[in-house]
Parts: sequence; structure tokens; C-alpha cells
Amino acid sequence: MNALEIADVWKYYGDFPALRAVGLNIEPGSTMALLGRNGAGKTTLLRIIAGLSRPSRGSIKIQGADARDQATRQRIGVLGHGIALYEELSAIENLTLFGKLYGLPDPRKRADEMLERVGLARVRDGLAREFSRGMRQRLAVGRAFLHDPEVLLLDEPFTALDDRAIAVLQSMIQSMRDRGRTIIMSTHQLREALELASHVALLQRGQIVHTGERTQEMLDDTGWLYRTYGEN
Amino acid sequence: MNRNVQYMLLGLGAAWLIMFIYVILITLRERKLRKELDRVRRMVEQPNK
Amino acid sequence: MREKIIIGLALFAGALLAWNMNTIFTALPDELNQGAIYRIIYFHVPANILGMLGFGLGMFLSIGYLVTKDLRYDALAASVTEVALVYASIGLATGSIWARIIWGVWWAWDVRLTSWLVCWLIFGGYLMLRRAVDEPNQRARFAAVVSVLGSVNAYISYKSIEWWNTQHPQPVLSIRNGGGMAQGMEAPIWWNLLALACFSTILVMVRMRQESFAREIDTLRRMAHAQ
Amino acid sequence: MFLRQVWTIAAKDLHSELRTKDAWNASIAFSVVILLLFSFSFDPSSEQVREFSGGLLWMTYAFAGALVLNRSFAREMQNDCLDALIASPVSSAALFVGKSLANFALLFAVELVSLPVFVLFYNLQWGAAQVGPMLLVLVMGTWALTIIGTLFSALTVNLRLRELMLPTLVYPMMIPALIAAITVTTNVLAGSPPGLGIRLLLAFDIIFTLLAVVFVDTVLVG
Repeated sequence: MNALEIADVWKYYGDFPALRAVGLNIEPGSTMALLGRNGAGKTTLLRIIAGLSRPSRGSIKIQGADARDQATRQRIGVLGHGIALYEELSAIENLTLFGKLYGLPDPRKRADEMLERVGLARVRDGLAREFSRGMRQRLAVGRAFLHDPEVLLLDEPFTALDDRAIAVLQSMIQSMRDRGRTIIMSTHQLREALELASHVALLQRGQIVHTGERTQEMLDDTGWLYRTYGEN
Repeated sequence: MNRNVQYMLLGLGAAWLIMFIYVILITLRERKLRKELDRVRRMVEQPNK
Repeated sequence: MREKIIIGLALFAGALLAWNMNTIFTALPDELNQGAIYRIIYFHVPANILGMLGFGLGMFLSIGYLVTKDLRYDALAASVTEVALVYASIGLATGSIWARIIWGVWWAWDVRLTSWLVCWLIFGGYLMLRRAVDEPNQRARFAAVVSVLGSVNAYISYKSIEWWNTQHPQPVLSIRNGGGMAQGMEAPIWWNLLALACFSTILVMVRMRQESFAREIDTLRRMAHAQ
Repeated sequence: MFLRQVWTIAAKDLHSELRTKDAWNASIAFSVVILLLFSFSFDPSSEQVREFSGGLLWMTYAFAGALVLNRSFAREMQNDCLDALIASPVSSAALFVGKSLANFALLFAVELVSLPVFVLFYNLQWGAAQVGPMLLVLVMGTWALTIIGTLFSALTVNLRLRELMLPTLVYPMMIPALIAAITVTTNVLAGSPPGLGIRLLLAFDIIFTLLAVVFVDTVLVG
């Protein structure tokens, strides 16, 4: 059974089709990199998968269930541009809060483990407001992985992250892959992202123009994909 | 023309005035929309490369 | 084709109105204790009826949009609600002028008047909200919510003269077990209602065409940006 | 499950609010200032003040309440927390009810704090019999303000003209509830039974709570 089945999804803003008949099947355990220029529809697609908006037509099934079902959202982790933390709450409070929202058995213990993992254990009770950018990003990574999601959505990961945060994110993603989890990330041809990707999908003006294994050529010559499949 | 009839005419006048103002607003908006539509159509047909 | 319908309706409504105005002003005598002022009823009542129907229709169309997500329902709901707001304004204005003579005040905080003014404010907010949202689907969703919530107040206003004893007259029309009017006097109300209904249909059709213009502009603009 | 989520959201809002206190202080200061201004503009000791004391009170609460309600969803915009909440397994209804309860608690606390100030300025005599009905109308009226305010706070949160649109939409919607609350409060303060307004307020609360819960998902999810 596929981890993710996107069947003929359309998304309109008024009459303008931001997504046109998008079809994509992602097997469990694979890491899919969504490539495409700005405005190609990457973020729109990710938002629909995350359950933040509904497709105008077509359906998105995550492990067989609709993206917007409560049970499905339980199994999805999202790391977007916004770090989604409450400035006035401390690191432990932030993570415990999201632990409760995701219905974890013991949110506080899980939060402590995650803080350990992202290297923020010693600033456990510091307010998010006082954290440096790097610390906040690591806390955000911790929040996204807190409930051990089976499907992880990363919206342009690695961009604007400092090196420690990148290291933490890469180790997290690696551990997810080892445990056969599925990862979908939208990216701008970033080397760090492409290295991790097992499959790629090229999105152009709302349509998927190519999808398949990520080959070595794509890694070496970042423009290769666009020249062969997209018109640049 | 006692006050009674005066106010009657005032009432009918007010009704027509509101309707008249609205019709004017609609025609102004119509003109603005048509102009904007032509501008956008031209913009899409030969995009300035 | 639409042009012909609009012209035809306009001619029919104009003729009907002219004929009706003639009967109101020449054939009918002054009312015994109100004098000439009572003739305002021929615009006050039809305008309010159309306003009320418009808000109600707007609500059902909004629900139609929420169910089908078809923007045509939203365009129709917006046009109907806007025209209804115009007629509500006419109703309020004529009522206030009429009250100046009969009650001696321009405005009274009577349940009927207050709830109708509340509807006027709410649907005014509805139109402002439509201008404040750019994305068509989001605008349609938000407008639909305001329209449904607003029509609760419209219903309260409609029923207010039956639920409470108000300074505003109780139902006068025969169909609402009123029957307080002499036979000859009530008929022109219905004729005026028909005439004003035709005018409102014309206005809605024109507004609908404008909505389709706006929709096309929005789509072309998004296409241009996506290039 | 639903109740636990509602409680988590409400606790989070109250916790954040008690820590920053920005909406809380603004609301208290605002209501005291308004009561002060009202007492300057009328002669508070006159007999006639009894009639519109209910009106003064609820006007103060409506305006002071707007500050709290406006902050309710605006607080989530920083760092895109709202997206995180919508993407979490919390249902929109639970999110809405949670936030409404938090707002209600805040609003009710602000009212209880500013009530003595009101009684002080207008030296109203407080009979024991009046406390019960007064609390009842306070609770029902505040809930009406909260439901409408929270729903439209969610609706207008990511609009460009949020500060302008929220009052334009919220106050007309609240008028029926405000009128009912005012008439009942005036009756209670005058010592006479609450009268018809209570039933209207109850109907308003029930209808708009149901409508809000039904429509909140349409408002939050695109």
C-alpha cells in the first residue's frame, strides 16, 4: 500500500489552476524531492498534503486515509518556513504542548528526550523568545519530529538553517529513513536535499512534468533536470 | 402644499435618489472593470519579454 | 441575449411603475387620518420586502456555494445581497421620513427598526469584507459565513412585528393576516412590488456580468504573474 | 479526546496570556478609563443613572472585550503557529471551543475586576438578591460576545485590514445580544426581575454557538 497517493489533484485560485491534474504515488520509505521554480505549485501541494487546505478536485490519500482526517494528521510531521513556536513559552513547554496536541502518552518525557536529541537540554526552561536563530530552528526541528511521524513534510529544508541545525536535521532525516519512514520535501535544487532524495518529481506551472529515481547526474549538474524535462 | 404632502414627496424623492446613486455607482464600476479587463487582456497576449 | 432581456424588463417595469404611480396619485384619495403621507407605503413596503427576500436568497445561495464550491453561486449571492442592501436603504430612508410625520421623530429604537438597521450594518460589513479579501475562493467562503450569520438577524427582524408589540405597525398585508387596508389601497403595493422586483432583477443581472468581468481579470492577472 | 484537546488549547492560551499579560493589561486599563470618562460626562449621582447603568457597563465590556478577542487569533500569527495547530490532529471545532473558553475566562475576569470600579463610581446599592441574576446575565452576555468575537477573530486573522474589518463585522453581530444584556442588567440593577431579555440572550447564545462551531472549519481550512 502506498505511503502517499495523489490522484488527479486540481487546486484553483478563482479560475487559475495552481495545480493541474497532479498524480503522484510515493512508496513507503522513499524520500521524494519536489523540485520546481517559485510559483510552480510546490508549497500549494505540500499544504494540501499537510491538511492545511483542501484540493479543488481529486484526492490525496495518506496510507489509505484522507489527508484531512484526524488520524492521518496524527501521522504527519510538518516543518515549514514558520518555526511554529510560541515565543512566550519555554522550550519544554512548547514541546510538551505539541506533545499533548498530538496525544502522546507522556508528552513531558518525550519532550525532554527530544530536547536532548536536538542539543537544547541545558536551555530546557529558557523562553523561545530569548533563543538564537539556530536554537529556535533546532527546537522547530524537534517539534516536527516529536510525535515520530510516519510521513514527514519539509518545505524547503536546509534553507536559512545554520550549520548545527542542518546537522541535526540531517541526522533526524537519516534516522527516519533507517526506520522506513516516508519523507517529502520541496527544495530548490539544494545539494544537501538532493543527496538524501531517493526520488524526484519536477513540478512546472502546476503540472508534474517528470517523476522518477534521483540519478547521479541530477546531483552533479543541478541544471540537468530542468534542461531535459522542463523548459527554462 | 402642507407639510404632509411635502414629506411625502421627500420620501419618494429619497427612494429615487438612493436608487439613482446606486445606478451611477454601478456604471462607474462597470467602466472601471471594462478598462481593467482590456488592460489585463493586452498584458497577457503579448507579455513584455 | 442578456441585453434584450434587460431592455425588455426595463420597459415593462417602467410602464408598470408609471401606470401604478398614476393610480396612486390620482385615483386613490388621501387616507383619513394620515393624509397624503401614507403613499410612501407604496415604496416603503415593497422595498423592505425585496430587501428581506434578497438577504434570505443570498443566504441560500451562500450555502449553495459552500456545498458545491461553484463560484457562480458566490457571484449570484454577492449580487443579490448588494441589491438587497440598496432596497433596505430605501426602506430605512422612506420609513424614517414617514415616521417624522406620524411619530414626530426621525428614528425610534423600536425592535423592528433596530433589527433592520442591524441587518443593514451586517450586510454592509459583508460587502466591505468582500473587498478586503483577494483570493476568490477564500472571499466566497468568508462572505458565505457572514451571509448565513447575518440572515439570522434578518429573520429576527422579519418576525419582530409578530413577536413583540412594536411601535412599528403590525402586519398590514392581507397575506399576513393583517387585512387592515381598504381594498383599493392594497393592490398598488403588489404592483409596485412587481415593478421594483423587475428593476432588482436587472440590477442583479448587471452585477452578475460585472462579477464575471472581475473573475476574468483575477484569472488573467494570476496567469500573468505565474508566467 | 475532544475535551482533552479543548482543555489543552484553552490552557495554552491562558498560560501564554498570563505570562505576557498584554491583552489583559490593555483590557483592564481600557475599561477603567472608559468608566472614568463616562462618569465625567454624566452626573453619576443622579437618580436617572440607574436607567443607563446597564448600557454603560455593557458598552465598556464590549469595547474592552474587543481587545482580548482581537488578540485571540492574532497571537497565533507569529511564527505561523496557526498552521501548526490546523495541521495537528486537533479538530477545528476543538481549537475554536478551546480558544473561546480561554477568551471567556479572560473577559469574565476583566469584567469582575472592573465591576467594583463601576459600582464605586456610580455608588449603586448592591442587594444580596441581585448578585445571582447579575452573575447569570454577565456569564450569558460574555459568552455571546466571546463566541462572535472568537469566530470573527479567526475569520479576519490573515486579512490585510484586520484591525478595521474585525470591529466592522463583530459589533453589528453583537447588537442583539448587547441589547438583551443591557435591558436585563438594568432590570437587575433596579431590583426588578430580569424579564424577557434573558430568553433572547439564551436563544442568541445557543444559535450562534452552534453556527460558529459548524462554520469554523470552513473559515480555518482553505
